[in-house]
Amino acid sequence: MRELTYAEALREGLRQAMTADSRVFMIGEDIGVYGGAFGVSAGLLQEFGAERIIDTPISEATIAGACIGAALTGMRPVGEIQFMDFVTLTMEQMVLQAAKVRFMFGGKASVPMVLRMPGGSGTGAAAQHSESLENWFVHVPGLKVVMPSNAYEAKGLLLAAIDDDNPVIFIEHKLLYKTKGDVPEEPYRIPLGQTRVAREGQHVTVVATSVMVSRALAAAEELAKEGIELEVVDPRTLSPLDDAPIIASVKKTGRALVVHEAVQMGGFGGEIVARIASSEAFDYLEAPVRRLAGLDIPIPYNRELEYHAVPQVESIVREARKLARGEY
Amino acid sequence: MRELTYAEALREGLRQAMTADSRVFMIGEDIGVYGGAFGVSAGLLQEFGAERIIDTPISEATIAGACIGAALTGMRPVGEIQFMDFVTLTMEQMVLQAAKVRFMFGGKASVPMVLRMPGGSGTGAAAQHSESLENWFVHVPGLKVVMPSNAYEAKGLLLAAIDDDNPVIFIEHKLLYKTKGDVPEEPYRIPLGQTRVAREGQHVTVVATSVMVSRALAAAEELAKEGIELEVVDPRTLSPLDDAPIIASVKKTGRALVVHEAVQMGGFGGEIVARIASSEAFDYLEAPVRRLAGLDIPIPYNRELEYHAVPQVESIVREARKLARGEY
Amino acid sequence: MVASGQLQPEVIQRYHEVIESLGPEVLKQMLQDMHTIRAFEERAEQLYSLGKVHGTMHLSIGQEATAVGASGALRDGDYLLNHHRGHGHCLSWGSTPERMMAEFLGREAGYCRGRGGSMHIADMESNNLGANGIVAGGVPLAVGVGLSIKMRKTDQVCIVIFGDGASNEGAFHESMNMASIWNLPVIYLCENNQYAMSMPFPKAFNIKHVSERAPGYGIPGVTVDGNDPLDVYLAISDAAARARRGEGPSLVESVTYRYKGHSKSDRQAYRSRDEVAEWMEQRDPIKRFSSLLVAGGILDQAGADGMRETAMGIIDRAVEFSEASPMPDVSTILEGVYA
Amino acid sequence: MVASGQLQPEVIQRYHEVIESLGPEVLKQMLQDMHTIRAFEERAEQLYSLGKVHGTMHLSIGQEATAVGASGALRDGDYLLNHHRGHGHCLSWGSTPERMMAEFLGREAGYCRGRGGSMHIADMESNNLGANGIVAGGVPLAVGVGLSIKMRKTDQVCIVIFGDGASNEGAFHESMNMASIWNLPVIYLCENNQYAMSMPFPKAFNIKHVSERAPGYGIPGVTVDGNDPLDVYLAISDAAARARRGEGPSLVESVTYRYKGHSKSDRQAYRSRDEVAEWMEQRDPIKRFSSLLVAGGILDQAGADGMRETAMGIIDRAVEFSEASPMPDVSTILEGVYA
Ligand SMILES: Cc1ncc(C[n+]2csc(CCOP(=O)(O)OP(=O)(O)O)c2C)c(N)n1
Ligand SMILES: Cc1ncc(C[n+]2csc(CCOP(=O)(O)OP(=O)(O)O)c2C)c(N)n1
Ligand SMILES: [Mg+2]
Ligand SMILES: [Mg+2]
Repeated sequence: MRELTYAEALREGLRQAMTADSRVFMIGEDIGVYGGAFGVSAGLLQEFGAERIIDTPISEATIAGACIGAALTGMRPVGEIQFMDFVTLTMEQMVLQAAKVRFMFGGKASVPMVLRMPGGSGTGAAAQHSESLENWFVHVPGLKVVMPSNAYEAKGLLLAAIDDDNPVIFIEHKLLYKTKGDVPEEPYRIPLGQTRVAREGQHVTVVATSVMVSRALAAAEELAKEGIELEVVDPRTLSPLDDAPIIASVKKTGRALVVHEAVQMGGFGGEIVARIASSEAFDYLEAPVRRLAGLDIPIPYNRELEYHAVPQVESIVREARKLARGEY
Repeated sequence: MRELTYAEALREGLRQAMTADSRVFMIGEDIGVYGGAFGVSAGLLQEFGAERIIDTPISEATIAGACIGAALTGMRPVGEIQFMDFVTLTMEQMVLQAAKVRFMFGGKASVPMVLRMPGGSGTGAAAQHSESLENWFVHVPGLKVVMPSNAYEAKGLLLAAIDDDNPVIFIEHKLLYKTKGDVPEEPYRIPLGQTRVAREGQHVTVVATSVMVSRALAAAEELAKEGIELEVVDPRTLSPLDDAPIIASVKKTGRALVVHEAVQMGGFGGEIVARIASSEAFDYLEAPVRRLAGLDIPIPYNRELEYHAVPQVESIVREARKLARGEY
Repeated sequence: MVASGQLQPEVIQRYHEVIESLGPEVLKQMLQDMHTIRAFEERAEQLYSLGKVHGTMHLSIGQEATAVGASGALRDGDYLLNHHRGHGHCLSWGSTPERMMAEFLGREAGYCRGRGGSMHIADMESNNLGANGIVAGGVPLAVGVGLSIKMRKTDQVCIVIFGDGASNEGAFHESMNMASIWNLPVIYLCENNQYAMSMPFPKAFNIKHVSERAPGYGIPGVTVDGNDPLDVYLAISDAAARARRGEGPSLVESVTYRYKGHSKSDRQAYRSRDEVAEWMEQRDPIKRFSSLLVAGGILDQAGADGMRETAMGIIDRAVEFSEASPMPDVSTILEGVYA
Repeated sequence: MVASGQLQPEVIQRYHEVIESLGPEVLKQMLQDMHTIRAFEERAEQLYSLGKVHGTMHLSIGQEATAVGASGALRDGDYLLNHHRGHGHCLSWGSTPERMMAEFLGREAGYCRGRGGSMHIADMESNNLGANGIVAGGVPLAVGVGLSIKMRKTDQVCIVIFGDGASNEGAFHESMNMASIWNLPVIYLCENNQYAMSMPFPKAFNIKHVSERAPGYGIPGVTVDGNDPLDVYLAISDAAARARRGEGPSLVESVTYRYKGHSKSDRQAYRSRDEVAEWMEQRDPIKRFSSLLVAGGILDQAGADGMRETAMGIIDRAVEFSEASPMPDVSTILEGVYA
């Protein structure tokens, strides 16, 4: 099959959605001539014109608001927040407006919008350009939260998100944009709310999100050499969360490690652990359920510090090995 | 001892802090003549003047920013956000500025500020005035998060928060403002980061926050009649989290129920469950660890729906009883 | 316009013209609507005291002229983004007192199935996109509605209503600028009722009129007498015409006054009784418009007096309807979060 | 001021006065500082290409006059809130090239112990409260700094620097209004370099000058030639004097131009080479100021030429220092989150 980068896969998804449906448009900072800070929309201005690829002033709250207003009145906007960090400026709009209006108005309004944004560290951009805030949105009923972990997932999940009649927070990862993978040319959808088992194994269940999926898979390769088989599970949509495959996996392995880049304290890992610990998998647990997550610090600029601030292949190997060997 | 309401206890704490230290001042919407939306600052304008009880325009982001700027330059501001919901407008300032500058500037800046706000439902104020967003802040290194559960706690924790050299998110509860309790007159501090065992019991550990502490205590009274003894644990500061007493309690009881008002999905309960599930208490668990939290919906206006949207004494009784009886 | 002091001859001329062009029936209906709004809110307040309505509410008593003048200048199909003090706007936009009151009483038959309450009346069918509990919360949405109109190439307009207090939120600034650079069909209507909760206008602004901010976005800004429905009508008509011509947004500031406390827990220590009394006596929008119509021979005194009763009757029926209609069933509590 | 077109005689007069009053040594130092800033950034760019500096950086090459003019007009003890394109401001505020460059290289000796990098240079000891990676992120803080000065009753002022793009963030609006109503000693300096990343000023604003927004807050707004350090100096001096007199904030817009791409990943498809060339040739701040000083007899050509070399020497030493200083130890990674 044809290989595309994650960024190209997203662009193809956007192009196909916009071609198929004139209600779909893009809005954000520097998405036109510049092509987006990470190049995702490169060329789309030329294809669709400035009316549908809308460059905005630097006003994130109103980018979100513009999406909400347009979605309420029949359009299907795709907003771009240049770095996930800046979504902090849109919290009122996304949480008190986008997520609430449907319920608050008695189930009669709908807000079919996607807000895309790149999260994560690893580019030396320091504390204000490296946030991983997905769990904030997971904590907000009314929003859906998607985190594609590779190029194939990116396109399929983006098309499904654009189809969805709810506000979807679509979190890309800076380090994935240039990674390649097989991507079918035709439009395809990966339904929101379906957890994927990315690798089967019988010793330890590793639940990983976004860039951590490939790190977990790399760790699994390593450990396979030692005879330890990881089962790597990727929720793909953090909300709604399809926990059945996670629970089934833990029932099989009896051991679970949850890996994410966001800081551990108050993070999404807690949700996963709590789902496991209150499920029927509880009785099958042979070891404590462990989390491996970002350190509880802002992301440092210095390369080596930045590297050590979040889980890497080695640390996943180390943690999973300990779990498998009963060292917890 | 003298009884005060929670609001009065807070006011006394504010008054004592302002009297003792000229660097302490208050800033927020309608905190002057109006006395604050919930009356916490009533009379303080008369006592301290408009220079130290500062009424602002409706500009939440800049209320937060004003606190940060003042704190960076030698003052000790106490900001008020009228309803916790509106803190959504300050996320960039609190998360990317207040929480980050110390680390990001190499440990040299400090931001000694307190941002007070009332959270929670129960007043018929509907979806945009009833948020419980504490876990967002727990997820941000650099911030501290405090949730006093009664009048005594309110004053002692507030004075400690004002003393603290870090930005502190201080979350009050609307339904507690009028509740009374014994409050010493002299200033006293409850150190941040010390979990409290609010009631001892040997059958089930209930970890509860804010208004849920008194509901858990009421549930404990109920269940005591049936011979089920709950141990009620109140973390008081969600971040930093003193988990040792929680783990010790679960080692004793073998059963844990985490109760909070915030919606369950992605909530603070996950953090508590994860702490328990990865600790030495794991080996002592006799039942799955359960969460009882707000339903995953916005808070409805209708009284009965609102009541059923969050944990109440009956539902705590029900859940704790099931846990105690091994029905999970 | 009237608020700016002396009446210029052209203004008087336009005023005469508008009276002519609207004709007696519309003018009478405007007055009737103002009565209905007031009666509705008075009854809501009463039901609140009786404990039948809970939560809080923000009454617009004294501000009825702005609601009636503004919606009178707009068409079916236009969009409304409303704010917390928005009962009048809903009613003049066409919401029924029945379903509004049912919402206040938390009933399934309410506009929001009892989930929203007084602060969140919305009616998607009439393009009433909802009142907002967040100060300036609806203001950024106006950009999206404007964009959507532009992309769908209709001649709709969007009116977004907010208070003087809301004009100091960052959202005001961002939205106004974006609508301006893209020439969006948006009318920004600021109801300047002199206070934002307890904050008096002069303490929150270093300018005389909110409309002075319009030039900073390169758009027209006017200040009108918000207690005169015709003055509001004229300004909104102008703004709508401009918007429909594709010339972009306008800012209209309507100067008015709220008689009641900010919400249900306000002791009003921030203003004097005299000040309130003066507005009620000298500038009450209903009294004034009533006198105008009587003086102009459009209405006789009996007709004027009867309107209050008509309004009360409408509201009686609304309350009856609401009290007879069922509460939501708890089993439906999870409904409506996701589409 | 100069940017506004023809020079009025009073303006020329003031210009002469400022040259007199600053005296040759200060004027020469200003030029030297501009050279040092440029050399610093050129070197930083080079180190970036060599992979020695990572992450991203925002160069202010072409904008040096604003930095030098602004800090020249302020005093020790005043506060600086800086933005992402802020290396020049740091240097002219007194930060050492050594510790700045060490920060760029991620060293423990850097201003932020290598935790912050190019975007976050801060130096609490000199009241440099830090550069900001968030557009308009520092703007709300200015209110707090202003309040703090007022409460501590000192005669300090706070200057907060941001770009044209930042002027469309809600924070601009809220902060400006609050500083105005409380008469805070804040100087809002908007560096209008014609672009916000790829967004040209005329597409993001429906006005000619950012300074046209000042009247909406009841404060003075001026537009100056940001490529002339003296024009900037004069405007900031006026604003500072006003602030110290307790008369409140001002908005100064300095019109300038960045020569380099927005950050390290910019292909600059949004502007023409000719446009860039024109600014570089016709309005380069260093060339212009250098000629002025030579023409005025304050400097001879050799002196002017030597400044570039002096600057390079300063930067050489800074790089040497930085490369010789140690990286942070990974064991210290958790330090500095909490006080
Ligand atoms: C973001 C936000 N801040 C504060 C509030 C609390 N609040 C509700 S209405 C109000 C005053 C609004 O004043 P204005 O905009 O002038 O409208 P008015 O109430 O006078 O009609 C305040 C402070 C809120 N609902 N939302
Ligand atoms: C809130 C926020 N939005 C977007 C960005 C990304 N960004 C960084 S600088 C910049 C352009 C800023 O333009 P301007 O304020 O004119 O400053 P300049 O870069 O031209 O000096 C953008 C969009 C950011 N850092 N923060
Ligand atoms: Mg008002
Ligand atoms: Mg710029």
